[in-house]
Amino acid sequence: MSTNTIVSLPDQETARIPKKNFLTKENGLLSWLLTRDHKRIAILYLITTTFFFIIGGAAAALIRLELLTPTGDMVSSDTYNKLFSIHGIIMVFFFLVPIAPGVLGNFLIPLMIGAKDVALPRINLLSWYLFVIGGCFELYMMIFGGVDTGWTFTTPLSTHYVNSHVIGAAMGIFIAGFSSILTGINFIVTIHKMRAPGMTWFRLPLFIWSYYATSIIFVLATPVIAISMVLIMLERVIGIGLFDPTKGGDPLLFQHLFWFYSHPAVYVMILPGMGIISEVISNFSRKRVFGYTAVAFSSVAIAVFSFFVWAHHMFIMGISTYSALLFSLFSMLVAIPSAIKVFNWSATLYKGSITFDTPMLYAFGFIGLFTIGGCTGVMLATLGMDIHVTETYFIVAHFHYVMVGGMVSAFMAGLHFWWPKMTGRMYPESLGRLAAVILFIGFNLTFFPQFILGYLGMPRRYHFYPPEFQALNVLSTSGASILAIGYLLPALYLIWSLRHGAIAGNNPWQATGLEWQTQSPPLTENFTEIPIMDHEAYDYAWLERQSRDNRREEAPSAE
Amino acid sequence: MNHISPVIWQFPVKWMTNFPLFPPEASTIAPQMDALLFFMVLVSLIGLTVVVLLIISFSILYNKKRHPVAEQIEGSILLEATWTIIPLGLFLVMFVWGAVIYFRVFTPPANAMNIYVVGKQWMWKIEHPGGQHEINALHVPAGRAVQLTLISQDVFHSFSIPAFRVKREAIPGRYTTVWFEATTPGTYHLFCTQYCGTNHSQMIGDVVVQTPEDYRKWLSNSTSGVSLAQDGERLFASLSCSACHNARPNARGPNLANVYGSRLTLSNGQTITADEAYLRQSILNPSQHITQGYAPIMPTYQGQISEEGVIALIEFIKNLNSDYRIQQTLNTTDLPPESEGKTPPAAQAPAAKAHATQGRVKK
Amino acid sequence: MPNNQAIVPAASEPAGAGHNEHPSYLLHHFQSVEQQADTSNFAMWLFLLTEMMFFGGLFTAYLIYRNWYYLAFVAGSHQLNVVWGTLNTVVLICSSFTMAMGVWCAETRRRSGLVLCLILTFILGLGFLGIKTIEYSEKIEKHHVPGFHYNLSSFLDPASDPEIFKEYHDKPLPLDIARHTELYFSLYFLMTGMHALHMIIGIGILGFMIFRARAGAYISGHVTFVENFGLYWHFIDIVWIYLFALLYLISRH
Amino acid sequence: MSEQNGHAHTIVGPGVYVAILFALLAGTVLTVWASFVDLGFWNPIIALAIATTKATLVLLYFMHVKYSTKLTKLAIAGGVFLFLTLVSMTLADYISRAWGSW
Ligand code: HEA
Ligand code: HEA
Ligand code: HEC
Ligand code: CUA
Ligand SMILES: [Cu+2]
Repeated sequence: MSTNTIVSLPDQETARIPKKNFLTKENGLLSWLLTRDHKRIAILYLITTTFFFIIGGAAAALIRLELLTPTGDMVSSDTYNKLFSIHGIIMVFFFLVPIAPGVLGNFLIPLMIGAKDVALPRINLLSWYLFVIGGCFELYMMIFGGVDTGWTFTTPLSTHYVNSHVIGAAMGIFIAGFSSILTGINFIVTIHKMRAPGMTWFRLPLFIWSYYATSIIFVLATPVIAISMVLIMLERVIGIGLFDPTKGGDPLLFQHLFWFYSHPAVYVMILPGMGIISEVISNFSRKRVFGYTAVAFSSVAIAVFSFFVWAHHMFIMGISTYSALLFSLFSMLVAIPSAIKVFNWSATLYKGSITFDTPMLYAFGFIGLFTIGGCTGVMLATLGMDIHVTETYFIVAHFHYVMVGGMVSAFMAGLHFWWPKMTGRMYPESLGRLAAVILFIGFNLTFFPQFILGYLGMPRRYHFYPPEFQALNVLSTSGASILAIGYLLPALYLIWSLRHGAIAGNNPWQATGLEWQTQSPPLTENFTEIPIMDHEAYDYAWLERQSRDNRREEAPSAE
Repeated sequence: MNHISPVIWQFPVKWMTNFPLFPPEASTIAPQMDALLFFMVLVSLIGLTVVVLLIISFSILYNKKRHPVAEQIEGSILLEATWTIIPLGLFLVMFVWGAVIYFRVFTPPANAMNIYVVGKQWMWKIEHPGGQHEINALHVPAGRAVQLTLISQDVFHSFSIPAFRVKREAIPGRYTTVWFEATTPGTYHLFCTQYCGTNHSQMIGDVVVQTPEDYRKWLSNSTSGVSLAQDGERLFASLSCSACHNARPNARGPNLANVYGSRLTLSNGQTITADEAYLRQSILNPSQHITQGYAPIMPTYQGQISEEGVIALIEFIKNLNSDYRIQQTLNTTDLPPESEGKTPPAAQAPAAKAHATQGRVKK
Repeated sequence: MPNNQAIVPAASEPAGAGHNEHPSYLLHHFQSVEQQADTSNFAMWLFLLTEMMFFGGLFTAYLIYRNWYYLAFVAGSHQLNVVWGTLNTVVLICSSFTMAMGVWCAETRRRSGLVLCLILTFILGLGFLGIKTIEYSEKIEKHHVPGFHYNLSSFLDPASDPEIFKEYHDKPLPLDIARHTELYFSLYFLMTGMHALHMIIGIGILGFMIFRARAGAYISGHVTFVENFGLYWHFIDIVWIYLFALLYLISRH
Repeated sequence: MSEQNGHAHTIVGPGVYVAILFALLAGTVLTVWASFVDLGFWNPIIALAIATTKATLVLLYFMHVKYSTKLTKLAIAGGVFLFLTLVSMTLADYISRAWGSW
């Protein structure tokens, strides 16, 4: 291997994927559907969330195609509205929220803390089923006509004025919410109670810290959206009046409840990414993360502060100016821990020994895009500015920068990073790098013009738009097609690599986490014996010592 | 370049010649908003540049080829404190600056002229005090503060004029206000920015800013002949409001002359300013706030008056600045026979005054 | 969080004593019984926190609307029967007590005591629901169910409702205020309904537990399931304590 | 394996439960009685104070929080805090809406 990578693969001639591993343990569909193995559940999540991503992505593709021309000549307004509603609902509740905890969290948390499984394996399977049932409601809703409320379900529009399948959509979200709750409970309990001997809190990988923070949000915020979805359904079915201005209800109350969940939920969508990035940056610069404690605590700080800022989505919606002030101030504060993280990651590179493997490229992409998205988030949190840009494409650009540029990039980084662990095989490195670059370019081309559009005043959720905005929209659409290639490429080569990838060995990245100390793919019970953690996280010196020991052990037997 | 298909060629030409990157600044608040934007973009760019520069330079300096062995560094409290405190300071500056602008946009000056806006799926209905009605268009004079009082008849809408950098939600069941002072005559976009159902994207219109002379001309050409207040007066009579609010000593309801803008004492001892929102509440939910000295006998008119009707009534009440006006109203309306002309209006004036001041202190 | 227990009664050793002998209820991925018990206990607590936030949304709505429509909420609250409410509170507190005793019996390995306590809890729970049904049917008769031909006459003309008038001598409410009583009843039904739903689920699980306990489960030293169910049951009790105060009591004047 | 569960599982006896039962019943009687007395402003406060006391008793003894680990206590405190945040920050908006003309 050239010097610009740290991959160290076993000798491909002799290497074999271990016969006994969690994938080969049992066979047959049923063994998957009834599994309690966290790793298999992770794979189940990977398949289902990818499925939903394709649906959401297809909706996005249609949205972008439609916006090529200002006159809305491809689909009707109703269809357009259904497209972006479905896009938002699927992407948020059925793709981005479950993906990181469901796939990487499930797979890695027990491995990283040296446990045999998550604390409540049955509950874990149950949460996957709840997720699937919720997803079925959404599919049902889409097949029988869709929903056109936007993902925010603004009352009284969603309760009294539209006549699409709001109840089906709300029911799906309600059920999927319980899936999130159970996953959150599971992770918190696992992290508290299942750590291997010697694995103290400050020896945990930062990945674990950020998933812990995510789980706090899951547990405490999700029930509030559950109740607000119940209220929406009841309001539609029997007209309880809580959100109905003609009965004296306040439609804004719904938004309070909705955003009490949905703001923290946006951090559910970024915190896991931050955890992944910490791992990746550390590994590919061969350095302990700069300021471990600060990064660890900033995850928790983000989770805690995220609960105090929800009304920044309602600045001009009729909340009192005084509370707008309060919420704006808190939004400024919640941005600080993110800033700390970004700077600490950058500082981690200092005096490192950096290589640019695919995960690292994604990680760099993440930092840049997340910083842009985050800084525009701060602009939105600034009261005066929000008046002008709220409900415009500026918002759309902001959140795609953090969600797609941020979290999806981070997920791709994670997926590539742990792919050898999950499957035992490497993906093709050069294609990987290519895809990362395509994704970065396509992404910026898609969403940067939207900032300009937004400041020009183009409202979001617009099917028709004034012709002078067309040029920028065409740019954006062309970017989206590049973006689509950027997603299709990894999908293809990752599937290819399942068969033909190079055999990875236990620790192709020479990473320090416990998950790399076991075989790839791991055994069903993860470790042959429960490991003992006797060093700090990211202790590359320990790793070197260990591999030297290993080599010495091997050497005599070879002679 | 004509060897490229002219059909395709026309698109880039069209786009390049009509390719705005920055919205026009057509109100007094716009430059202030843009200044804030530039400040924030600058700060963000500096932040971004620092981060990107760090990453790039470290990537070059410490890539594996050049720097094969990493040096472990724990962290540095001093550095970390720096990059906590500096952004915090910058963010706080943004917060204060933004808050100042927010208050400016939502606090109309006292002399602003008021225009009512009613949003409904999917159109904007605009009511000028002079009785000019517009749909999906708004004419305003340049150089004059204009206050919009918005309400929605059904769902949330949002009244957005990007060129003015102002935007305000029209909420069902509640008035909201926003104001602006247009500076440059011209025609600007008006959007509904809050998603409101199927034809949300067609709930658009034009804001026409005119020079004061043109505006005056427009006003006189498009008046329907009946001002909003006169409309209200008619309603006031036909809904028999005047049965109770008639400025007589035996009137069952308080005198409404000069009530707008005054401070009222309620029966529970609270005081409240009679603004548009209060007047609206008094008509639709009269029992919510009972004026001191009166019985809660006023019936609710919820469901009986349209939002435009309420606006007309409010405009009428706002313009009631003397008992004389009320009595004028009385003369033009058919009162129930038993109260008709029992007491000559003139004789009642002092008593009515006393009555009227009950529970009311002029601000 | 049901970690299914061993059906085999009373294994040989107290929990965690044997070094190599793993009690059959110890799931494979735990190191010790204690770890397992701790884990499910903590998980149960987290679940209760989510339940609390779930009710939190309703409490928020209640407080906001009570603040806005005070008079309507007072009038609405007068429609509730404090006697039934108090009785129900007592019933629920007693059931909480029997449940706590049940846990104690399980911990001290008293099989018949456990079965008795569970049955008592079961009966008291049913009693609570029975009383709730009586209350609900009163509301249904008076057309006080929001959305279903909601009827305002008890508020516009309190004298038409002699029983309640006797007690409170309410003045007639003006129409616009009276209309807001519908919000009160919405919240009343939502909050008590959600609470009742939790009771029903609880009673279902209780039935299952009685069945198992008679067969000798839960007294082998591994009482997690009973304990966790106890937590759930007490939590429902706490919710009711607040509902009782908010819906029945604080608006009596 | 992390938190040291050194102390054994405390078993709370029937004596305590009976005492708590009576305290709760007494609280119920008290709060119903208090609601019949017109204390004006104080009525809701007293009712909620009694309810909170009762809830605390249930939490501490029936639900064994008194004998639980710090972790459990912390989790409960966090949950209650967040519950109060939800209620109070939402209510803050509604109350302050009446302050100004916005
Ligand atoms: C992953 C998801 C995610 C994340 C992480 C964020 C992060 C942030 N968001 Fe975003 N947001 C969304 C998803 C997300 N958001 C979505 C989906 C919506 C729209 C919902 C809808 O209406 O449909 C939205 C909308 C939204 C609004 C409402 C706009 C409106 O509707 O009017 C606001 C307003 O305050 C906001 C603010 C913020 C802030 C302050 C952050 C902060 O957390 C960002 C913090 C990060 C940084 C600040 C970057 C790193 C910092 C540095 C590198 C320091 C250097 C910089 C300087 C010194 C300036 N967001
Ligand atoms: C995780 C969240 C997530 C993700 C990943 C995305 C991904 C994308 N989004 Fe989306 N978006 C949201 C969350 C997300 N979005 C939300 C919450 C809203 C608000 C909804 C609302 O207003 O209610 C929104 C709204 C939104 C809008 C605004 C609509 C409007 O307001 O009118 C637009 C417009 O450009 C857009 C575009 C895109 C694009 C081009 C992508 C691209 O990144 C997607 C690229 C991926 C693919 C293209 C799929 C890959 C290709 C295939 C799988 C092949 C199959 C495809 C075909 C057969 C065509 N999104
Ligand atoms: C049955 C008699 C009656 C009728 C009819 C009536 N009102 Fe009133 N109105 C009252 C009384 C009594 C009050 C004072 C008590 C209160 O605030 O409710 C009042 C208060 C008001 C107020 C608040 C002014 C203040 O000083 O508090 C306004 C505004 C008002 N009425 C407008 C109207 C309008 C407009 C109509 C017709 C559409 C109308 N009223 C019809 C009896 C009446
Ligand atoms: Cu009205 Cu959008
Ligand atoms: Cu937010």
